[in-house]
Amino acid sequence: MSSGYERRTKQQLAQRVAEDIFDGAYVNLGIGMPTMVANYLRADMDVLLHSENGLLGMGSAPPEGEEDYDLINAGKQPVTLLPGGAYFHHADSFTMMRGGHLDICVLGAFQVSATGDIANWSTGEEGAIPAVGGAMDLAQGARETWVMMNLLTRQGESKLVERCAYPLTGLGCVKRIYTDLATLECSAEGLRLVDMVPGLDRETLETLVGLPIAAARSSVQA
Amino acid sequence: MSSGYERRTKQQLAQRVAEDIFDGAYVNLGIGMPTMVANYLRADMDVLLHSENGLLGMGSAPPEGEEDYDLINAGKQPVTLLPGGAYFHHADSFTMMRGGHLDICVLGAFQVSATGDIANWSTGEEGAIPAVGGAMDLAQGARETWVMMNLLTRQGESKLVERCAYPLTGLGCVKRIYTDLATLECSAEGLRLVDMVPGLDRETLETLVGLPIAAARSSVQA
Amino acid sequence: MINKVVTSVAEALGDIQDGATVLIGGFGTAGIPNELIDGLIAQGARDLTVVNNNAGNGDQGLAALLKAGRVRKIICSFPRQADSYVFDELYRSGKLELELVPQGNLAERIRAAGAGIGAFYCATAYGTELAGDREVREIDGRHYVLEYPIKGDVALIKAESGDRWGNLTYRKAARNFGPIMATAARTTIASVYDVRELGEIDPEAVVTPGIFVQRVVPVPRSVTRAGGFKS
Amino acid sequence: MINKVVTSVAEALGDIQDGATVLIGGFGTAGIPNELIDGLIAQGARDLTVVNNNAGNGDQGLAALLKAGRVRKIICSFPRQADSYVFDELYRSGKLELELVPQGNLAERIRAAGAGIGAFYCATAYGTELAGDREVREIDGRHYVLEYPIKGDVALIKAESGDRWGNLTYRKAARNFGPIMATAARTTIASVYDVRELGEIDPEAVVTPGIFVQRVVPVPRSVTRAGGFKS
Repeated sequence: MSSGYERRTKQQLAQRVAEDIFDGAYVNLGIGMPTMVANYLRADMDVLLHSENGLLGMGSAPPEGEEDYDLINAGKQPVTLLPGGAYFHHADSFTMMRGGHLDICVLGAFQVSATGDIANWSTGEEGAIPAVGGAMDLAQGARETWVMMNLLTRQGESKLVERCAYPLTGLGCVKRIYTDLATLECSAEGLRLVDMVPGLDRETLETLVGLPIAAARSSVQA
Repeated sequence: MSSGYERRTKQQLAQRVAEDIFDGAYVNLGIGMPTMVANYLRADMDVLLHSENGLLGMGSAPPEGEEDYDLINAGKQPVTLLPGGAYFHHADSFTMMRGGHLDICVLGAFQVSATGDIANWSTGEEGAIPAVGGAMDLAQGARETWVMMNLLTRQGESKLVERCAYPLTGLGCVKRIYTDLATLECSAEGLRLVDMVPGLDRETLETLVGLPIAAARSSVQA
Repeated sequence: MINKVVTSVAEALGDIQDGATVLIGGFGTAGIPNELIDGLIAQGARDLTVVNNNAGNGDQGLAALLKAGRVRKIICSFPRQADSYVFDELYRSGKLELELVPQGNLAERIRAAGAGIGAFYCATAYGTELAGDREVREIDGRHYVLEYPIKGDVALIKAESGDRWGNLTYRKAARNFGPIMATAARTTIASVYDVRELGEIDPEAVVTPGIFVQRVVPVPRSVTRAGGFKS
Repeated sequence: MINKVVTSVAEALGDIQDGATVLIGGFGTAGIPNELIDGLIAQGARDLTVVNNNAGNGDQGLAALLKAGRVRKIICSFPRQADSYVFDELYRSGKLELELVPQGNLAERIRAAGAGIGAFYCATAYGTELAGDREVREIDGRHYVLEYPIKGDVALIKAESGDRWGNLTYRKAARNFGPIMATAARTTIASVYDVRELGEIDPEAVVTPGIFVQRVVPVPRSVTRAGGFKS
C-alpha cells in the first residue's frame, strides 16, 4: 500500500508522541505500545509518569538482576522510582486519574471515532476473556486522552472510524490520535489533520480513513 | 427535688460511663462532659480514643508548659498521642466515624427521645450562631451512640422526651443514656432501665421523665 | 524542570480572582496557613467564597479577611467559637452568607471534588434540618442524603515539608483538611517550613503527592500558638 | 489490652464462613497475601465471592483456590493474564461467575464501603456496556453512573510491618488495594513480615491505622517473585 511515503516505525511513533509532552506534565502511559514513549522523553525535562497501581515519578526498568517485584508498573513489569516519587494506595491513585489531575494519558486502541469515542478493552469476541483494568478511568479522567496506534489494521481497514464497532471504553474523550501515517485531532466537529509522514497528502489520507479530514490549523510539515 | 436519693456528680457519671467501655474499644468522646470519661478508663485496658481532627490513640493533656498546639483534640485543647497512635487526614478520620468503625461515641445532648433521636447541636434560638462540627457524623456513624447528660434541665424538665423539640442531630441512633439519676437504653420499643442511683425507684423515675420505662433486664443495683 | 517552589507569598497568590472559591486548611489552632491568609488579605481579591472548618477567631487571619469585607459566603461546620465575634456580627447583620455543613460531609464533599465523584449518598444529617431539601434515598434499609462536591479555585494549606515537585508532609493534627483540599482545587498553594531536596521525603511517607500541588511557598518557622477556642 | 497479633495463619482464618465475601489484596506480583490465600485453601470455606484486581495466574494462590472449586463469583477488573488458564477454563465452562468492574470503580466502591457511603455517581464506564443497566444522571453537564459499595466479610491483605494495635505499613507498590480493603471488611487480616513494638511505627507514616485491622499474622519474609504476567 505504500507509494511515495513511509510509515513511522514504532520507535518513530513513540518519539512523535513524546515531542508533544510538555515539561512538567503528569502522564500515564497505557500498557503496550504507549509504554515506549517513556524512552523518548527529553532528559532535560521533568515528565512525571503515573502508574495506576500506586506510583508517581516512575523511572525506567531496573538493570537485569535488580528487579523488585514489589515495584512494578500497570503492565506488571519491574520499574524503578525516581527521587521525588511517591507511593500511594489505589483509591488515591484513581483520584489522580478520575479527578482530572493527569495532564495526559496515552492509550492504545482498536478503534477511535472521529468524535473521540474510543474502543480499546474488548473485541467483543464470543468466549474471549474480558479485562478492562484502568482503561475506562483513564479515558474519562485525564485532561487529555491521546491514542497511539497504527492507522490501519493488518487487513488495511482504518481504525479511525465514523462509529466504533467494538465495545466502547469511553465516549468523546480522545483529543489526539498519533498513528504511523499521521497525527490527527478529534472533536465534536470531526477530524482535523495535525501532521503527516512525508510524501502523504490529505486526500490520500482521507481515502485511507474514509472520512473527511480538515486541514491542519497552520501549515505543518511532517 | 432530691428526696431519698442523690444525683451522681459529674465525676461519678463519667466513671459510670467508663465502666461500660470494654477493653480494646475504639471510642470517640464528644466535646464537653464526655471528655471527662477519659479520666476514669482503667489503666490496665487499652481503650483507643479517636479525635475527629485526625488522631487515634489520643493520650491525656500534656504537662503545663509542654502544650503543642499542632496536637489538639476536637475541643481544640492540647492533648498527647500514645505510642501506637496515628495521624491521618479528615477524610480518613471521618471514614472511621461514618463507616461504622468506632465501637462507641459518647455525646452530650439537649434532648434524647425514647426511640433514640438526639438533639445536641442547636437550640434553634433566633439569632444564635449555629455550629454542628462532627456531631451528626458521630451520632449516625458509630456502632453505639451513648449520651451523657443530666436527666433534668435546671428548670426540672426532663431532657428525655417522647419527641425532641430541638433541631435533631440524628434519628433513632442513641443506644444508651447515662444520666445523673439513671442509666437507660432506648430502642424502637421505648425506654428500658439499666440502673438507678440508690434510693430512686422506677416509678419515681417514670414520673420525672413522664414516659414509661421498662424494668431492667436482670436485677441491677446501682 | 518542575520547580513549584515560589519565593514569596505575594508571587504565590498573585492570580487569585475576585469571586474565587478558596479552600483554607486548618482545624482549631492546627494547620492554619496564617502567612497565606495574610497574603490573601494583602492581595486584595474580593467577593470570595471561603471553605474552612471554622469561621475565624479573634482579629487575625480568617477573621481579618472577613472583617475586611472580602468574603461573600463561608462554607463551614463550626463557626461558633468563644471569640468568633467578627463572624458573629457579619452573620447576624446579614452581610455574610453561611452554608453550615456537618464536618464529615464537608470532608467527603471536598474529597469527592478531588476524586471526580459527581455526587454521593451519605447517612449524616438524614432527618435533620441540615439535610434541607436534598434528595433522600433508601439503600439497603438505611436512609441517605445526596451530597455534591465542593470544588475550589484555590486551596491554601499549611504543610511541614515540601519539595520542588510539590510533595508534602504535615505535622501531627495540622494535617487535617490539607491533603483533601489539595486534591480539590485547581490551584493548590502550600506553605512549608522546610524545602527538601527531591528524594529526601521518604516516598512511603509522602502524604500529599506533588500532582495535587501547584505552588510551594517556604515561610519562616513559627510555633503554633494557642487560639481563642473554648467549647 | 489490645493484642491483634495471632500466631498462626490457621488461627487467623478459623472463622471464615461458607458464602463469605473475601477481599484479597494485590496487583500483579505485588501485595498478594500468599500465605493467607494458602491458609484459606486449607481452611476449607466454600461458595466464596472473591474481590481482587486479577483472577489468579499459574497454579498457585488465587488460581489454586479457584481450581479447588471454592469460589462462586469473582469481582475484578483484569482477569485475563498470559497464564490465567485456571480462571479461563472455569469461566468458559460457566462454573464461575464474573463481575467485571473498571479498576477505578472497584477501588472507589471498596472505599465507599469503608467510608459509609451509600452509593456514588462516577463518570467511568458511562456509555459503555460495563455501565450495564445502572442508573445514569447528568450533573453539571457531565454524565455519571451510579455505583454501590463493595463490602467484605473478610479482607486478606499483605503488609510490611504491623504492631499489636493493628497499625500497618506497606512496601512500595505492594500497598495497592490493602489500605482500602482494610476499611471495607468486617474482619481484616493482614500478614506482616515485621511485628513492631507500639510506637516504633512513626505515627506520621502509619498507612493503615489499627482501627481498620482485626488480626495481624507474622509470616516469614520471602522475596516477591516474578509472576506469569504478560500484557
